[in-house]
Amino acid sequence: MTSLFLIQFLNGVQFGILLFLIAAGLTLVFGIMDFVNLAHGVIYMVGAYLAVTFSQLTGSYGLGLLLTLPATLLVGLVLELLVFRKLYDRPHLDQVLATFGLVMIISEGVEVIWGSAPLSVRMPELLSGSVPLIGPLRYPVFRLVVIGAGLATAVALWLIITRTRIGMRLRAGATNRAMVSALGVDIRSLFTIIFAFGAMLAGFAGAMVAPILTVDPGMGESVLILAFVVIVIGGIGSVKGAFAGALLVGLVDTMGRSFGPIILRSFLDPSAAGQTGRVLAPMLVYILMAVILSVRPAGLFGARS
Amino acid sequence: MSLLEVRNLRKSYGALKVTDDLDLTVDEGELHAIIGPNGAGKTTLISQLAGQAGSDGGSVRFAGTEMMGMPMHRRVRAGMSRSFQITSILPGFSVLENVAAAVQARSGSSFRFFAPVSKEQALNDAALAVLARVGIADRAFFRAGSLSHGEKRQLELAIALATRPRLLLLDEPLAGTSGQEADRLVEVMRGLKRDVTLVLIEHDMDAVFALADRISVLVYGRIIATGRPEQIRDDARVRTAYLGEEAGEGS
Amino acid sequence: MRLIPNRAWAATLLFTAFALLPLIAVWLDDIYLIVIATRILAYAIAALALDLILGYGGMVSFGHAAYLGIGAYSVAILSRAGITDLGLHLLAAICAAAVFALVTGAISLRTRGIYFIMITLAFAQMAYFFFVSLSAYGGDDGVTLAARSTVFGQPLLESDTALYYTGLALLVGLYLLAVAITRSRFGRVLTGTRENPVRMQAIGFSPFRYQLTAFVISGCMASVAGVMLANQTSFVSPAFMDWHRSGELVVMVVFGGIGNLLGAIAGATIALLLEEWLAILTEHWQILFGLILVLVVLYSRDGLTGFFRRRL
Amino acid sequence: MTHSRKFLALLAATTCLAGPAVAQSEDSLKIGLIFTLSGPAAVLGEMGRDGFLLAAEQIGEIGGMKTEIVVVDDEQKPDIAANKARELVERDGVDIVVGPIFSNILGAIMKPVTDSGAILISPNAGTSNYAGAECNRNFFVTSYQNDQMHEVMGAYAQEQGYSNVFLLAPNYQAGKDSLAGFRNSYKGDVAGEIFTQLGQLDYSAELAQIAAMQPDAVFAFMPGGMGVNLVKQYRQAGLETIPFLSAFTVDESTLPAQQDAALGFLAGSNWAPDLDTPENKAFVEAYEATYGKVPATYAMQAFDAAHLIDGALREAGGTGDKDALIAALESAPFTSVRGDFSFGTNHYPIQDFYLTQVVQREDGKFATSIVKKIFDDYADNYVADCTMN
Repeated sequence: MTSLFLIQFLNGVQFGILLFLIAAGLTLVFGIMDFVNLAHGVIYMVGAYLAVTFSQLTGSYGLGLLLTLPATLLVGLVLELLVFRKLYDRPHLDQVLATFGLVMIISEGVEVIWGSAPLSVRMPELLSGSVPLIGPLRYPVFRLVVIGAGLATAVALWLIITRTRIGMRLRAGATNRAMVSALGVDIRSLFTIIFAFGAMLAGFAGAMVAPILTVDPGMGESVLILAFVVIVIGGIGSVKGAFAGALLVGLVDTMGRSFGPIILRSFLDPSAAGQTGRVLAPMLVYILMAVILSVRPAGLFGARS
Repeated sequence: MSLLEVRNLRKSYGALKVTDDLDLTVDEGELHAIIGPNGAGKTTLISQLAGQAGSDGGSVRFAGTEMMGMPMHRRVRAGMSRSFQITSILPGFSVLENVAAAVQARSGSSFRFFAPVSKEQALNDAALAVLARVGIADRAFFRAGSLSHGEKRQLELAIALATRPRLLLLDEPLAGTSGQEADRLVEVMRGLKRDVTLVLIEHDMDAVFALADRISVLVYGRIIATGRPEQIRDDARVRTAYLGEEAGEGS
Repeated sequence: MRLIPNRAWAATLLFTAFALLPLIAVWLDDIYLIVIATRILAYAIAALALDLILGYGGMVSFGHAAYLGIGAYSVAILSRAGITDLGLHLLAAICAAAVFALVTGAISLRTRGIYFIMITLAFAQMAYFFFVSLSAYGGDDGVTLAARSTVFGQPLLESDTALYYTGLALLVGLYLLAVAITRSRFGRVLTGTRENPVRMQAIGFSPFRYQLTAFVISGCMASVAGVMLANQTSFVSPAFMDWHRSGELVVMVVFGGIGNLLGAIAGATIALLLEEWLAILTEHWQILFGLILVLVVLYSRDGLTGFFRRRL
Repeated sequence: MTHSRKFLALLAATTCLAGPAVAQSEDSLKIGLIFTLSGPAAVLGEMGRDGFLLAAEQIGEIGGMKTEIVVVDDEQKPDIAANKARELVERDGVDIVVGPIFSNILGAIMKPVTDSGAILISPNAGTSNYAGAECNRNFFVTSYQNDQMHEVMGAYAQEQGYSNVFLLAPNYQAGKDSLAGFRNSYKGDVAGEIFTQLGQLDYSAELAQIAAMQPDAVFAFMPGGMGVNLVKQYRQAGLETIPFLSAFTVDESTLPAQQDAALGFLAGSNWAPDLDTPENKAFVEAYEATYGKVPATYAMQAFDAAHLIDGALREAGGTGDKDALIAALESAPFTSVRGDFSFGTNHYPIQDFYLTQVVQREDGKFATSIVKKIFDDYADNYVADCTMN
């Protein structure tokens, strides 16, 4: 039983790390530029598709991944210049409408370019094995790599934000955007950097997930909702909140699905436990968010109460 | 007879004591001014009394009933209203509607869904009367957002008056008003003294000494002196707190 | 408000156009137009309901499709229990929606901004997964309705035109109700709480009570749209309350121009007509539709009505 | 006076608008295809459409009649599908509607199509309710009754003597039907039965439980993207030593993405690209030549539907006599690519079922391959409850 718990924990952490990579860009963009970007999910999907194409072109997943980063950075830049730049001072609802339109354009565009069949990337040979954990249980090496890469990115992001000049500007922007621009910081370029950087992070998450999950036109949407749940639980604008929120959602979603029925069985008869477990499982993440928001209406680390 | 009794009122943001065990008594019918250097905690005090900001302790008794813990909207209904230092009006509404909304609050339930409120002449007339008293009746049908800063201060006062309070807490009503508008407001406040008790927070010393029956001096969250205007003017402690050290010894 | 004269004119124009539509459909010999138009009416009612709290109350509910689902399932559940009368279906839908709105609204209204958007989404997702688990009603496969609701025991609604005119009557009725509400004492306080909640407290109103009441009214109105939709497609499934549908409702209201009840109806109508016509043009119609949305936001301040108001 | 009479006529016309559109003229045939052509599952709808159009192109004039085919996308949304179906029968006046892929869409379009008198032929979704009590004279299925594919694997598991099988399916109606179908023919006990979230991406939680329990075999029903994820992660978790039995999880629509991760996995099916009949060879070659992809059951069953319509129309002499057409359809007057094929009294197919296995063909592509026949002329379990007309 404990081994099952350990594996579930690792899976939860891995799913959480993945969500963090997506949520980090989203919370920065939202926290600092007060910009609601529904299109963030499709950028994650575009990253996955680019990874598939580049891996096929170069014949190696590693190269494909590396090429995907600048490519999604470019996608972020283009979107920022064409659409987002004109919307910064518009109300949230206009931003929702515009980015909702972008989601339709990009999702359908992906289907036109790559077709609608699910694609996948061949796992790189040296990472495709699995590591013995306890007794018969094994854990895929690649997922450990994902956890490692995710943690490394989180630490790097934390260092950038707390130690570097650009990081200082990011934090200042998050607390008081008007003041930062008043102090002569070129707010426009700061926004562009944040946007492109956020897009690259989402693209990186997409590329990393390509070998594990299918790459199909619907992958952006389910992740988008979870990313918003994460940044809301963590508190808008706080990367620390996004990290905590992502791990929390990752663990609750994974552990809840497997241990929920087991816990329920202790006080319900098996069939009722199974049934309620099945009903509650998909709701867990949303129940979690509703509870947190009703207790802390601005999220755990709400920068803006 | 005292209308407002504030006893050991406390509030601190972390280690910073903003309101430090403050006592204050305001008698019915008087205009009680509160003066003090910037950062003395005047606006925080008003917010605490009005119920907008919470308090860490102490008691606020208004006309015999304890107000501590009561939300702002119920204190207003009890007759204790306030105006804002930073103008806080309904920009999208017309000037008349801003004031009519305040009149509506005290004239029966607002859970009425069918009769058009703009047709309720009683509300409009009462609102127009208050606007006239404050001197911006000619602006009644303009969008409140389009008024000048001074006019917005007059609207701020009109809205507070429209709640027909027994005690009115005025937070720097003259801030940013030009001479002519300021004089107008001072006259209005002088006229108010008859039928409402006023607590006036103001930097304009001429207005304070012209209007106040009694003055309290607030420094670092404490009332250091209370008395008639002339007593306060000659009080050494006030001068040191206000005019700095050398002025204190000089007299 | 000088707007009133031409808004009343615009409203009569729009509703007369809707009223004449069946005649035009026959004249064009394309009776299917009525089927599309009935669906438009249902979504127009839902958009109207949402705009009441979104445009006037400043509450961006991203879970309003839940009320569509509640309305639709009221029809399905009651019909299976043998109750087929339209009036009872509407009553049940409204009561169920009121309870759901009261409970979720009371919790959601503790939050602001994006947090309010997400918590309303969360409650709608919970309702969605609840109905997915209702295997008695086909789970997520949904359930076919044997027949449409009856009026005074008679299957009058079986004729598409009768259903259409019932829908139109409901839309006009709810529109007039919504206009009355926005202009009533309650409407003034609701709009005030959107503009400046602290000022409203400072004159003696507790915003929470008025926002929650508006939230419940809006939920009840939207459930009427659910009853219409169930009768229109004579099929009910959790897909009616998917979060995409809540997003589409928000898009329709913003597309039409928020804070303008006619705008919400126009937004829903034009959005759905675009979907129909663009789908005929190309299989990849979503690209064109997305493009139109982006362009409308970039080049017209407050949606379509803003666009038309400046041009007329 | 004339003016007002014209107006009254117009008014009268608007009040009694229900009822079928005017029937098509005798010699022309109109067919409506309704498939999911957008969103994540569009690949299945495209295969169905391509399979039907390939047959239509080969036949030329279906049933010897001038043929017009209208293709419509149901967007995998039931209420949109219901309206599009009405559009096909009322506005376009089609005689026969072919589709859909998904069970919830079938539920939405059944009433509008069959009530209007048109014939509905489903090349994929075959829910149990329309095979049993709610069977319908105007409704035919050229695929299978949903439970049958799972019963094939249940029978195989029983035959192999597995005593402890782990069951996995998504938490929706078809998922529950699938595990029920499996248990119809598998009588051993079950190590675990898990319903995962619809559209779930990550199965590490479930795979860990499988690894912990070490069952004799795993039976999974995970269509589309879910199947691709599960199979890849199953292989990555090193579980390929445990036999992987499935239905609708490893087929030609998901194998391009699963590739070698699915090698050797088993699936129950009514067909495989290498099924040894001349019609099947011709169909697979033509499909691969035209579309460059290996066809899956979705394409094959739509291909058969076109030939069914062709044969029945020739026998009934056109669409004029509805009863004759239905009788002709019931006799299944065509040679299916699957070999022997006939209809039960509930208009659901009676056909052979096979165990298939994933292999890599010489041209490098992955496909399922026939291992052995499990059921011969196998009918569904609901035909008894159907009291047609």
